[in-house]
This record gives sequence, structure tokens and C-alpha cells, in this order.
Amino acid sequence: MPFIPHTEQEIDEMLEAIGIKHTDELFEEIPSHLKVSGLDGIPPGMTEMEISRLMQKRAAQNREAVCFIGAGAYEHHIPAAVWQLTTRGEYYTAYTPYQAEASQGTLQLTYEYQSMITALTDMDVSNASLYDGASALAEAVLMAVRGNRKSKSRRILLPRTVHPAYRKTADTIVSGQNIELVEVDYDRASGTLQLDALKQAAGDDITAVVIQQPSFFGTLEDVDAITDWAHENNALVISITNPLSIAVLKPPGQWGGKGADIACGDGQPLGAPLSCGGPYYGFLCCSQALVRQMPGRIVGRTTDVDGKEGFVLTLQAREQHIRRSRATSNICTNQGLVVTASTIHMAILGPRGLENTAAACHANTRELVAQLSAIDGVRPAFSSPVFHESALLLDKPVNEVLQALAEQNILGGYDLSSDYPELGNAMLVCATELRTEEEIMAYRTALQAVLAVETRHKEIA
Amino acid sequence: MPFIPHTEQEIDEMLEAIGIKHTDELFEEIPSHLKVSGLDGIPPGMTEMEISRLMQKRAAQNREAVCFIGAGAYEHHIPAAVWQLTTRGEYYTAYTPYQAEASQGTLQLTYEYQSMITALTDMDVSNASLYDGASALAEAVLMAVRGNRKSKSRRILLPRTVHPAYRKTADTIVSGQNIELVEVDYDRASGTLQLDALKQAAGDDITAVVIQQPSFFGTLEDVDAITDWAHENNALVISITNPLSIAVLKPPGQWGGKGADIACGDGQPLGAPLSCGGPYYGFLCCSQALVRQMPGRIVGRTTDVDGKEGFVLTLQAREQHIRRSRATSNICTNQGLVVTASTIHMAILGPRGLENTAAACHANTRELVAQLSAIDGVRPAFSSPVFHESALLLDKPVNEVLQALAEQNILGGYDLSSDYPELGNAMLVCATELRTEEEIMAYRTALQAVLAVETRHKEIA
Amino acid sequence: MLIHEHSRPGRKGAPQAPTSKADLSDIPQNLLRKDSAALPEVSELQAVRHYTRLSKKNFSIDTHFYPLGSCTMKYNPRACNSLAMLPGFLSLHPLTPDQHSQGFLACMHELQAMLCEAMGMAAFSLAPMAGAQGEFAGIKMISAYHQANNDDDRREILVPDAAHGTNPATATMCGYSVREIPTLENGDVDFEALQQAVGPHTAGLMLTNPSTLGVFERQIEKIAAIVHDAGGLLYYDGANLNAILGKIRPGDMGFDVIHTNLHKTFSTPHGGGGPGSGAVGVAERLKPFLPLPIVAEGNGSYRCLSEQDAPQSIGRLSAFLGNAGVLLRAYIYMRLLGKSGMERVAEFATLNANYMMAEAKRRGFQLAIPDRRASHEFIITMKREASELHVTAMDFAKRLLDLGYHAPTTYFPLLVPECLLIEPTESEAKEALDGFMDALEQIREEAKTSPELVTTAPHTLPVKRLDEVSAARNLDLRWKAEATA
Amino acid sequence: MLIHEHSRPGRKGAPQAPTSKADLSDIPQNLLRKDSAALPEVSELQAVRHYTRLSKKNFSIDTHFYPLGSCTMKYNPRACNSLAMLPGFLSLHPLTPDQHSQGFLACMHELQAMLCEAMGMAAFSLAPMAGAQGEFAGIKMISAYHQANNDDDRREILVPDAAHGTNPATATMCGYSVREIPTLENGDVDFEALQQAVGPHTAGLMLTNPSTLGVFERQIEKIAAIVHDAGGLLYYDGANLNAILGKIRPGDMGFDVIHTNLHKTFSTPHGGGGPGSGAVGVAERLKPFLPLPIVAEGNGSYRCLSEQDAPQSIGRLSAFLGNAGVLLRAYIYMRLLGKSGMERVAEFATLNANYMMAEAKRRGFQLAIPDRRASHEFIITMKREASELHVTAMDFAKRLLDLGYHAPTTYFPLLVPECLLIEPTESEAKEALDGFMDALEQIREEAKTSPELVTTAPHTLPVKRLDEVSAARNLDLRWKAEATA
Ligand SMILES: Cc1ncc(COP(=O)(O)O)c(C=O)c1O
Ligand SMILES: Cc1ncc(COP(=O)(O)O)c(C=O)c1O
Repeated sequence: MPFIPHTEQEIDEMLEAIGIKHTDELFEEIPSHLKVSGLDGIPPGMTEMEISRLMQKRAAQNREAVCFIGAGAYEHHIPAAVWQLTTRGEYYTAYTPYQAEASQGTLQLTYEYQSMITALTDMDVSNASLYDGASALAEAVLMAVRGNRKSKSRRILLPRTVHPAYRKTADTIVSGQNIELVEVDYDRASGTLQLDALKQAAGDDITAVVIQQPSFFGTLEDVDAITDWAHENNALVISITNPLSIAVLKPPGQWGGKGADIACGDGQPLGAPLSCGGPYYGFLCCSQALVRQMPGRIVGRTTDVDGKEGFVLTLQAREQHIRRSRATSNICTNQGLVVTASTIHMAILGPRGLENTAAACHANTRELVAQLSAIDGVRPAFSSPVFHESALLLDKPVNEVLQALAEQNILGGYDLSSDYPELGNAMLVCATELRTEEEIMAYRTALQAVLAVETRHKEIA
Repeated sequence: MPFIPHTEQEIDEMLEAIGIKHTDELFEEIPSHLKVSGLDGIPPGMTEMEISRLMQKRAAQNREAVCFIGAGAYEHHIPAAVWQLTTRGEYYTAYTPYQAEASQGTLQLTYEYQSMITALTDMDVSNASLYDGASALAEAVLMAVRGNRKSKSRRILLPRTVHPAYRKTADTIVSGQNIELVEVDYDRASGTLQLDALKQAAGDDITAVVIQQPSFFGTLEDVDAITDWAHENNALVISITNPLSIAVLKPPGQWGGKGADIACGDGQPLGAPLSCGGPYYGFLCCSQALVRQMPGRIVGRTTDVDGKEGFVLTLQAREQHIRRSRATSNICTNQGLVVTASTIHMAILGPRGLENTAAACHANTRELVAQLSAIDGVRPAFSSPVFHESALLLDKPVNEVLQALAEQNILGGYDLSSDYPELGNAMLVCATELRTEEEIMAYRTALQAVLAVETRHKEIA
Repeated sequence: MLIHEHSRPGRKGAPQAPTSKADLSDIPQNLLRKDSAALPEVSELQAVRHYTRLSKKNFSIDTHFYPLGSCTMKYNPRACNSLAMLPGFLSLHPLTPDQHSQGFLACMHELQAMLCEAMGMAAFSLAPMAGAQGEFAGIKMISAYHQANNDDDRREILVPDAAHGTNPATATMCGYSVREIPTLENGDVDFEALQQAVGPHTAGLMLTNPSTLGVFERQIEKIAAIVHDAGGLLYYDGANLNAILGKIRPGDMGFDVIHTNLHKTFSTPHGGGGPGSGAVGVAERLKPFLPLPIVAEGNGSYRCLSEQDAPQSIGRLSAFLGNAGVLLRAYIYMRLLGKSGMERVAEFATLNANYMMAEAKRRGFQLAIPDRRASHEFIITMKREASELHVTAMDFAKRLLDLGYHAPTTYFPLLVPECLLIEPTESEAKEALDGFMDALEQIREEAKTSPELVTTAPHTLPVKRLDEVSAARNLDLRWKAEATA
Repeated sequence: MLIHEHSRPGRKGAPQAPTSKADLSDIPQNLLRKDSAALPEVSELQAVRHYTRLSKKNFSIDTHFYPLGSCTMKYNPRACNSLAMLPGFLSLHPLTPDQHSQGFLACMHELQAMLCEAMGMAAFSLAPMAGAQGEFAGIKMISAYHQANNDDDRREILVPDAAHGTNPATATMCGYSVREIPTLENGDVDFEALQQAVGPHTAGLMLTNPSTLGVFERQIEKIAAIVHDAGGLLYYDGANLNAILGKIRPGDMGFDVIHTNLHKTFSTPHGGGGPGSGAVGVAERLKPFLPLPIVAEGNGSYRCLSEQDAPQSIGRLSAFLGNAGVLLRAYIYMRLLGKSGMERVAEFATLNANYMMAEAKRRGFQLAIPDRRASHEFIITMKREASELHVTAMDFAKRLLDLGYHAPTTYFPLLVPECLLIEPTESEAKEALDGFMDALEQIREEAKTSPELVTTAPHTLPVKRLDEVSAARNLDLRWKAEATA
């Protein structure tokens, strides 16, 4: 049997020690009519050689393509050391560090992670991770509702410049708790949130305002003004940021006069491969004042009986295994291993490495936008400055264009038309530091051809 | 600078400690006219991202093909655990275990390797590895010359059924030492070595006889009779075996009445990927009587001052760093990491796993030979039983046929015609456990087509 | 030593990023960062050495027997890791058009089907990213179901007091109030109490069977009947399926919805705290409510269902498809096991647990529930040792670390005083089990002859017993430059 | 505990091989194995756990500062490992037709060219599989050269007494007799002795420059002149090029042939004993003799030269192309460094060594050659400590292990009594160097106050000092079933 080491002789010895004749007797308390006769729908077992062959085939069926999609997940270079270290058995096959003395590796590393992500966001406190950026937003909202004692409304202003999937996820998760997520529209010309729109949506009691920077469109919001306005109105500010971008953009902790109160986002750009969508991790930081509202695990530094430095899970009284139905969240297992990778990734790149990478992404995207906008029938959707990602308008239906590009193994961007029908034929494009000049030029050539062909088709038809 | 951690400040501090102003002064003893002005022929440095892209491109340029070549290197399934463990930094980046107490990992593992490879070969002693199978043969020859006190001739009978590259390598390495390698021809019908031929070549003093089992042709030699004959004539017996094959074939230690005296071969089939030809490793085992003639490192079990079991490099007095010009060999660095992989590979497969793999290889090759021989214009070259590999005769020039197959991404076999022109259009084929029925049938179909097309071409011409 | 303490201003030494910084002058000055983030500046070697050394301070399955109850620390095959990390999977963007990701989607579709078969459910969604999120999705579906039936008065979720803390926490997150049901001495749910609690306010019952006490709930059919009769639904907390896989299926016991922890039963690694996967399965009537995305097949190709396809869905739980890499690992594991392998998981997991329990009894340890069969885990209580020798279950746990064994789960379930919840899993050999029991016996001996040794353990680890109280009181949650200056 | 001691007859538990044994009845019974080989029978988990735990008993660069002189233990970039193990390289059969392996051959061709440039040689062959085999190839080429010139009386190779043991051993393997040349106090070759030794019997001189004493041979041009004038050739033992890379090239110094240890200077990992690569380079006149295969380029495609192309070649040194995977790692490393990176290797390696030497002097340690510049390494002698405190260089070495530092090379070169040959390499940060010097000082203090502590070290490793004498006397070289029964 795969992964079962028992020899016949050992099975006999064990049965004898238990005082039974057959393993069936171990299940005698289960009503026999409930027992399953066999898992007939499961295919026969494979050897490792066979499954390797199968998975190689399956992996190859995922057609390789040059990726210009961002929209919340970004293809970056990850130093080889990162996952070679992360998959060491001691990290890979450990459980949550419940026995602190036997888990100092994971615990110290998590403390280092908390130090790094708070340095990046310039916030006071971080937890040890949540599932992903979208669910982190949901937890941030719940946290704001618990934490904003001045507000009774449980109203959260949620701009449409926030990632649509984040908004949907937040809605799924918080909707049972009598919380109102108020959509705020964006300015069609700039592609950003306007203070006026916020004010209109506000009502007289708002619990929190969410700001994504760069916005889902890649545009840059006026974070200082919005933050100050929110604080003046006794609302908390929840930031969503791409953590790589804040190596060069103003970090949430420095927004406005007082900084954001809660900072969240997806850690994927810091060391997690695209990997079909996960595992990534959600980061969640907050100001000191909100620390006891924080969901999820937190690692603290302490000392042992000899005064030697060591690390433990702390503030556990917030968590479900102690506070049960009154816990800050139900989260238990988080995304520890991805945080491990991310911590190593940040350590290897260092501040300069992250800055240079972020700047290179921006420069590549700028070049991409310039090249594509030079094509007839392509123009930028918005007038605002953008970072690392940008919306373009085509004069043809985006899904058809993307389909045609995909056939040439170019993933040309993300189709905005179902989430933002008001924009018309809009798509979101992104070129990370991995995209080369040749790839960008090849995209331009391909898009040019696709748009031309489309036109001709139409002319003929 | 890549991999240089020095900050400007540290450099200054260090220069000051040394008492100099500039690093140039460190090289002041070198005549200045000899100093190089710059390595202009070296291209500029690349980032890890850039070299990754380049190497992925290069790797992809090695066209993937279904491999039916053996001829001394075999494509086997290697459990994923093997190289994930082997590349752990503690194994991967350690030096030779000169400080035993800080190298018990490598030392114990090597002792386990010695235990496993002697169990497989059924020999008394193994060293810690040599470079590869071919150079191991050369060392075996030198060892036999040193070890056979009864023989003065320094004559080694080296049958043509031994791998041609092994024979060439042995020749390169031992030729400076006044040793005569005597070629012995094989029987054209059976493809094996005949006692008569040996006797003819023998003369009245032979130092050793080399036997490869299975032979380079895949044929099975009469190892018992040859071994006994050699021993009767005061010659030592040097075996070359594929170590996987002896999971099911009679191991050298059991050949004839007394067993082979020296057993060597290439460890590649036990956990080393094909990897463009290396690194593999040469194994070398011998009888107890020859232990002090053994070249290379050997690990022994001993105890520490508390009586606790531990492992050390032993019998070092044989080696070059002590005995210098009178050492048993000049070998110093060996193939330790590949031995690490191989040891883990053997541990995971276990005796049954190796037997089943060896048997599967043989069964696949048998099936391959049956399928190909069913084609008009293809027939087995020899009448002897074979194991795991077999020579076929075509009625067309082999290199043209292989070329045509290669264009369909089938590596059809190894062309025997340059090493064995007397055989005509002969090629060596092999199907390891990795080859599937479909691949074998695809080969058959392709070969059939190639031979047919060739025929047609000729008819037209 | 923290990585930050290896840092020196200006240190680099790694060819890991573009060597210079591209121009950012098109971005308004006031939106740019002024200072550099206070991240460590170390060489690649320093990072590699630091994190290699740090890893050595962890216990893990790859290094230790790790019988942590309710956590199912079984072997994580290395092939699952390397195959899930093939470039064809790693480089796949989650928004890649379906026709470009058929290989991945095929695996996911088959995984859904295998989970349905193994659990006896009608359909599965792989969206939840851990057990707790699976619970959330499950309870949310119960809520959506009642809502769809305009059955709006069901405000209560029943949870046995032995349940894992995530159960009540989840119910709260879904807006329910939680009513606890007591457990009997023999480990069964207090049926009478349950009967009294069930009623028109009951939205559902969350149950783990076998319970966290490590025994099978024998009245499961009666329980299912009264909950269903009252119009409630049955939720199965399938975090630990090792006790039943191949023997009995939640669907056949009458459960309407289940979450499974693929990171336990299906052997995806726990990674020092995650990631996991909490795939949810449902009976026919809950199908429309499953979270998105779900992989569907049609005309030989696969695609992800969206909101348009499933208007009643509770919606999304993450930005993309959950923890895809974890799902791939579980898929590979299940294919390696295959039918006969999967049928034998519970058999050997249970054999190991019952053997250890028999050994514990023979060696004179006190069992929490002595007269029942153990499931995949069982409980020793150190009540006697704590009162007679003043050596607690925690002391035993810490001393076990010294002897090279990870401690079992301590003080859970909360019902049993001074408890050790021991779960060996099927992948451990008899020697490991015997070695662990020997160690427990040795510690009991030490507790008699030199209790100090036990109460101050561990002695051989990188740190001695850590002060958790001061950690919570004097919060030190991140490195600050000043702190070390 | 040996892996064999985890074995139980009949244990499997790994899906690693075909589950049943195919028929072998076509093979004569007398050629088949009767018994099964006595290999361990363990589960995959047991193997993984055993070898993971075993690895933790090693020091390595990834875990420790490892200043082993003459071994150049620099950082081995992880990218070199993963990129050399891309499937497109790993699955390439060595007998694949050239047109199917152009990607690999391109790397090899460029590697040859970069080595030529860095060493100042006319051509390189990548065939030798370690330094010693590179030496063999080099001396063999010298021999072939003289033979081609019918210069048959040259039966002697000159080797300084400071040379690495492989040099004289190699000369012997090539059929030469070895004549040793003494070294002066200041580390230079005794030029007069050399002058006397050189003559018509001289086939060549093997030299390391800087020598194993860590100093640059200042008279190199005069030495080259007299050897060449006598008709001999100059061999450069390039095992350790860290002292010169980017500063001076062996070709420019007058050497005719060189081997390079890619597993030192070019950072391929040493793997606990190998594999390495000993690529050999030659000046124009030795080109025809280079070992095979060599990668040639023509019409934009690459191919391996064979015996037909190079009839004067000394031949092959292995069955295929040497340690290809090692060569790929070196290639990647060199491309990462590039021109400016490579030009700075010697600079920083030398800076580190001289800094440590200055520190050693400042802290009152005795230097073997106090008044010269160190190369990439330098020597401390513990002569005084040995005689005054009865604490030897070996004791220092063992105690260093306790303090978390791998020991330097001890008792080599043989000329310097009680020596520690210290080589920090360029990839180590100043803190590591300072930490090491602090440790040395601490040990000297301990040697005065508690010498026992030092002479019985190590104390904190898996084993204490091991009995090498009994190991050699009572040979125990493999596990036997009886031994443990
Ligand atoms: C019984 C039980 N339920 C639920 C959970 C929660 O699962 P997760 O940690 O994956 O969120 C656990 C895990 O510890 C558990 O043991
Ligand atoms: C100076 C010198 N020459 C030659 C060698 C031999 O190299 P290898 O061990 O690769 O055979 C070494 C390596 O230890 C060395 O230091």
C-alpha cells in the first residue's frame, strides 16, 4: 500500500496487542449498513512514474503564453533560492507552531515577516497572514466594524475602483453580519475615485472607507485627500495595495495626516508564483490601536526561562480555539508556507531590489501602453497617472481581440467589459519586469494585425 | 557585485586594518606588466532573471524526444524525494568530510552507500565512488596490476564486448604505465565472448580478465565459466555490470566458484538523471584481499571517545595527500553528491523496487525487440539471450535510419557501425521501464515507415 | 539572530533584480515613497544561510514523529510537491482563458469527482482555502438554502461542546447564534439535550464524527433524523477524515454538507501553518448554492462556472480559484493512492491509534474513554499525574520534545482535563509508535524520580520554556531599528 | 542509526516502482540472482526522515562559514542548481545526435571560450571530471607533445614540495618519475635548486601560483624561462584560481597547460566530496592533444569533436562528456558574474584573506609567512601554542567546530608545522571573518585557562572526537546483517 509501512508480521502483532483478530473489528461500532463497500468511483492507484507522466502531460496542456494579464496576480521573477529553501522539509511539513520550543524556525521567520510587511506598509502591526487579498479585505471590513467605536452605521464605502473579485468576496463574507457595503462610482475621465462621489455616498455615519492604490485600473488615487477626509468624518481607512508597488509608492501608513488604519492586500507579488491562482496570501496590517481587533495568528518576541530570546504565538485570546463563538475570526490555518517564501524573497531582494523591480514593472507597462496606443483603434481609457497596470480602449469587442491574440499565445490582458460595461471595449494590460522589449513589440505587431484583420472581416461582411 | 557582500564602508575598514589605501596594493607583488587589464572577452553580467530566461531557451533547444538509446546511460524514473533531499544545502554545499565530527551526515551516508553497493554486487569492500564507469574500469585495471602478485605480465584481456568508450578511456588512463590491454574478439553468432577466444589471447601470464555483463550488446556472457577459467590461470576477474541489472542477474561476487575479484561499473542507473552525460559515478568494489589496493576514499565505522558510533575516512595512507607519488591513484574529489542521490534512491526503491524495475526494463526491451523484429528488414543481430538491451540488424544504413527517426523525435538507438563495422548495419536498442506500449508501437510504426520510404527512395533513384 | 541583524546599509550581493531603478518621473511626487522601506540588506549567501539554519529549529514530519491529534500529520509525498510545481502549472495566470488551461482544469474536475465519491456527496466546490473557510461556505449554504425556502426564522446553529473552535466562530461569522450541546462521558452527544435544543429555530447542526474525542457517534442516524425532521440541515466537519476514509461516507450517514481538510486527510503539507484547502461537498439539494468557481465539463473540455451559470451560489471566497497548488497536491496524492489505497487509509490510521491506545492501557496510562474503540486518534489524560506528581500534560508534552517526539495536542478537546490527543496516522511504522510509548513511560518515571527534569523541559531545544504571558503583555510584534541599536 | 536498522523484511510503502515483477523466464536460470540483495526495506517516509535528519549532521556553506584553505568554499548560487536541472538538460541522453542538443552544446562552447579568456589560453577541453583528472590530462598532453616531437628522454616531472598531493600522484600515473623542488622560507620556490634540477630529462614543471603557501611566486618569469629553455613545459595547477581571477592569467605568465577546478573558483557545489570538473586549457602548441570530446562550432551549429577530428588527442577520460551538470552550473555562474563580476573575484577574495591575516597579526597569532601579501588564503601556525600550551592546530580546529565555524585546512601544506590554512573567499561578509577571529582568540584563551576543553573538543556535535586509528585497524566498511543481530 502506498505510504503504509506495515508488514504482515507487524499487523499481526498490533492486532494481538489490541486483542482482536482482524482490522474490521476496529470499526464494529459503526452501523454495518452504513459501511461503504468500496470506493468504486476512484481510479486504480498509479506509481510515481505513472503520475509523473500524467502530470507532465497535463502541465503541457496548459499552453505556454506570454502573459500581459495582471488584474491582481503578477508574474515576477522569483529567486531560485526562495522555493528551494521554502520546500525544505522542516518548513514544508511542519504544522502550525503550537509547540513554540519546537517551532522556532517558523515562529522567528513569521516575526521577521511581520517586521518586513509592516516596514513596507509603514504600519504598526501585522498578523501572520490571511488566505488571500480578497478575503483579507473582508476581514479588514469586519475589523473596522469592530474597531470603529465612534460609528454605529456598519456602512463601508467600497469604491468601484476596487478589484471586482475583492468586492464580491467581501460581500460573500461580511453579508451575514448586517454590514452595508456601499458602492461608490469613479470618475469616467480620470478613472479614479473623486472626493465628491464619496461625500455623496457617505450619509452621516460611515464606518470605513476602502481605497485601492493603485486602483484596479492601475490609476493612482488621491490617497492623502481621501484619507484625511475619512478621518475628519470619523471613518477608518482601509487600504488595499500591491505590496511590491509600495516599495516606490507612498505606503498606507503615510497616507494623509494620520495614515490608513488598516492595510491589506495580496502578498502574491512578493514571491508566490502565479500557480493557477494560488496559494497566495493576504496580508493585513493595522495601527496599534486596533491590535486586539486583528484576526488570525500573531507572533511575538519574548524570552525563555534563561532570558534567551524566543518567539511564540501571542494574543491568542482573540482566536477561535479560545474565544470560540466570540473570536475575531474563524481563521485557523493560514498561508504560512507562502509567507515563508515571501519572507525569504524580501530578504534576498532587499529594499533596493524591490524598488528596482517595481520601477521596472512600471517602465515596462509604460512602454507597453505607448506601443499599443500607437496603434490605430487603441487608446488609453483614462487620463490619470497609472502605475504598473493600465486600461486601454479598443474599437473592437475585447473578448474577440483577446481570443485572437490567445491563438498566437499572447494573453493580451483582462477584459473589463463584464465588470465595467459602461466603459465599452476596455481591457486592462500589464507588463511586469519579466516582459522583454521583443515581447512587447510582438504584442504590438499581433494586436495591430488582429485589429486590422477584424476590420477587414467586417468590411468584407 | 554579484555574490560579494562588501559595503563601501566595510571595504574602507578592511583596507585600514591591512594598512593600505586601495585593493590594488594587495597585488603589488605581481609584476605589473603581467597584470591583465580586463577580461574583455567575457560578456556582461546577467541578472538571475536574464540567465533564467536564457537557460530556459537553451533547455528548450534540446529537442524533446522519446529515447531508445541505452549504451551505458539509461533513462529511469527517479523518485522525486531523491534530488529534493540531495540538493539540501547540507549535502549540496559541504566539502569532502575532512572534519569527521562536522560531517557525520555525508560520512554515514557514504558508509550506507558502501553497504548497499556491496550488497548489490555481493563483494566485500567498496570505495566511496570514482568519476564514472569508464574511468572506474581504468582504476580496476591498475588495481589488478598492483594486486595480482602472481602475474608479472601486466597483460589485461579486454573483450570487444566491453563498452567501446570504456575501452578507450581505460587505454587513455593506463597507457602510460606499461600495461598491455589485449583485445579479445567475440563470437559473431552469439554476440558473446567465447572461452576459446580468451584462451587464444591469453599467452602464459595474464594479469586479469575483464567481463562486462550484460555485455555492451546486451548479450549475457557465460560469467561462471570465464571466471573459473581466469582463476585457474591465476588471473584476476574484473567485472563491469549495470548495477540495476544485478538486482536480478547473478552478481559479480557470485560468479564462478570464487566470484569476481574486482567489480566496477557506472552507478548512473541508480538515481542519476541522464543529464547530458553526467555527473554519474563509477562504483568500484573488491574482495577483502585487495582492500589496500583500492583507490579513492573509503569510509569506516568507528567510535568516539565516549564509545558512540561514528564514521571517518579511513585507510587514508593509500591516498595521494599522504602517499603522494606512491598513492594508489591521484583521485581526490569524487562524485559524492551523486552517490548521495544514489543511496537515497536505493533506500526508497528497496530490493523489491530495484528488482521490479530491472525486470520491467527487460520486459519492455523484449517487447521492443519483438515489435521491431516483426518489421521486414529488421532482425536480431545475435542468438544469445539478452538483458535490457539488444542489437538489431537493419537492411539499411543505420545512421540514415536514425536520422529519419530523430526527425520524428524518436531517438531510435545507438549506431554500432563505427565501433563494430564487421556487423554491418547494426544498432543497439533499449527500452527502460519508462517506455510505454504506445511509445514502442509508435517506434515500430515510424521505423516501418522509414524503412519503407528508404526503399522507395532507392527504387526511384 | 534576526535577518535584520545581518543587514548593513548598502549591502547587496545578489543578482536578483534589475541593477538600476527605472525612471518614475511620470508619477506625481506626492504619491511616491520618500524613504526606503526598512527591509534587511543582506547578501544572497547570508539569506540562504540564515533561513537554512532557521529551518533546523523546526520539528516537522520530515524530521520527527508528529502525533498531533486533530491535525493528521501524515507523510507528504515529495512527488506531490515537484509535480504541482511543474512550470506548466506554476506559470499559469489565474485569468488565463479556459482553453489555455485545460490540463489544470482536468485535474480539478477529476478531484471534484473523486471527493464526491469518497464522501458520498452530490457535488464539490474546491474554492475554500482552509477548513475554517470551508465551514463558512457550508454554513453560508445552509443559510442560503433556508433563505431560498423563505424559512427565515432559523437563527441558531447547534454545536456540541466538544467541537473545534472554528465551528462556533464560523456560525457567528454567518450571523447565527450558537447553542452548545453537551457531550456524555462515553463521548457520544447528549441525545436528550440535543432533542430539547432542536426546533424551528434550528438552521443546522455541526458535527464531527468520529468526534474530537476520538470515538464514533453511534446514534448518528437518530441525530440526523431529528435535525432533518425539525427542518434543519446536517453539517459534517470533515477536517479529519482519516478515521473514516474508505469505511463510511458522510453522505451515507445523512449529512447535507461537508468540508474536507485536504491538508490533513489528503496529505497536502501544512507548511508551518498553511496553506490548506477546505473543499466543500453537498447533497443534491444544496448544489445550487456551492461557492464559485466550480469546474464543469462539457464536450470534452473544461471551464469554470461563473455567477451567470450559478445565480444562487453563495458567491466567491477569494479573488481566484482558491489554493490551486494545494489542490494539485491533493489530486496527485489521491491518484497515487487510487481506489485500494484510499480504501485502506482509515484501516491503518485506526489500527495505529488503537494499537497505541492498547499499549497506553498496558503501560498503565489513563484513557479518557477507555471502553470504546479509538478512531484515528485517542486521548490520554494526565489528571492523576497532575494531582499526584504535580506534572501536567503540558510538562509531558514539553519533555517529549527533548526525547525527539513532537507533542500530541494538549488541552483539546477542552472537556478532558490534562489531556493528550494522540494521532499517529497510517504512514508511521510500528517502531515510531513503540518509541513514543517508551518515551511517555520514561517521562512518567522521571516525573516520579526527578520531576524538575520534566517540569522545566525542554532542555535540548534552541530555547527553553518560553514566557507566553509576558509576550502577550509586552507586545513585541516586529523588529524596530531602535530596538537593537 | 543506519538506514538498514529501519528495515523490516517485506516493508514497502512507496509507489516508486512497478508493483509486480515482470517475467524473466527467457534468461537462463544460472545467470539469475538467487537471493535478494540485502538492501534496506523502508517506507518512503522513513527514507525521507532518515536522510533529512542525517543531513543535519553536516556543516556546509549553506549553514556555516567554511574557510577551508585550498578548497574555496564560496557561495553556490541556488539558481545554478535549478537551471542546470531544467528538464531539457536532465533528460538529455549523452548519445543524442548533436542536432537535438544544440542548447546544451551552445552553453559548453561558450564556457570553453570564457575559460580561454579568463585563463589566457588558446583552447579548452571540458572533459576532465575533477582537478586530479585535469592534472592527468595536462601531464598526459605534455607527454604526448614530447612524444610527437620524438623527444623521448624526458622522464621527469618537477614538483615543488609545497604542491598538492595530486601533483606527484598524477605524474606517477602518467609514467613519470617525480623530482621534488624545495621551497624557501619566504614561500618562493628555491630557484637555485630548480636550476640544478632542470635539464634534458625534464618533461615539465607543475606549479601552483600563488603557491599552496598562499603567496605569489615572484620569479615566475625566470622560472618559466629556464624550464622552457630546457625544453620542458609549464603546468599550472589551477585548482585555486580565486587568487588571480581578473588580475593575472596563467597564459600570460608563460604556462603551457592548466587545469581549473570549476568546483572551486567557479562555484559549482562540492557536494560532500564531488562531483567536480577539472577543465583543461592549453597554449596553441598543445591544442592537438586536448582530451575528447571538445565542442566545436561551424555554420551556426555545434558538434562534439571525435577521434577522427583530433587524431593526436590523448583520447577520452570518461564514457561521455564528463560532468555535464557541473559544467552547466559553472557556465551559469560565469554568466551571472559577467565581465565585471569576474574581474573582481580575486580582488575581494584577496581583500578578505589579507584582512583576516592583518587581524590575526593584530591579535598576536603567528603567521607562517608574515611579511608577504596573502593571496586568497594565508597560514597561521600554532607551533608556539602546541609547544607552550600543548594545544595543537588540530585541537584548535576541533574546538572551532563547537563555536559554529568549520575548521580551516590543517596540516597542509606539509611544510608548515601546526598550520591552519585559512581561505575565506569573496562571498563572506566582514562579520563572518570577525566572528571567526574572535573564536580563534577565545580558543587561545581557553587553551590557557582550561586546555581540557580544547583538547577534548568538539563537545556539541553529534559525536565527540573519533578514533581514526582503530577505524583503520579494525576495518568496518559496510553494514552486515549479523553485525547488528
Ligand atoms: C476538527 C477541526 N475542525 C476544523 C478545523 C479548521 O481547519 P483549518 O485549520 O484548515 O481552518 C480543524 C483544524 O485544526 C479541526 O481539527
Ligand atoms: C592545489 C590543488 N591541486 C589539485 C587539487 C585536486 O583537485 P580535485 O580534488 O578536484 O581532484 C586540489 C583540490 O583539493 C588542490 O587544492
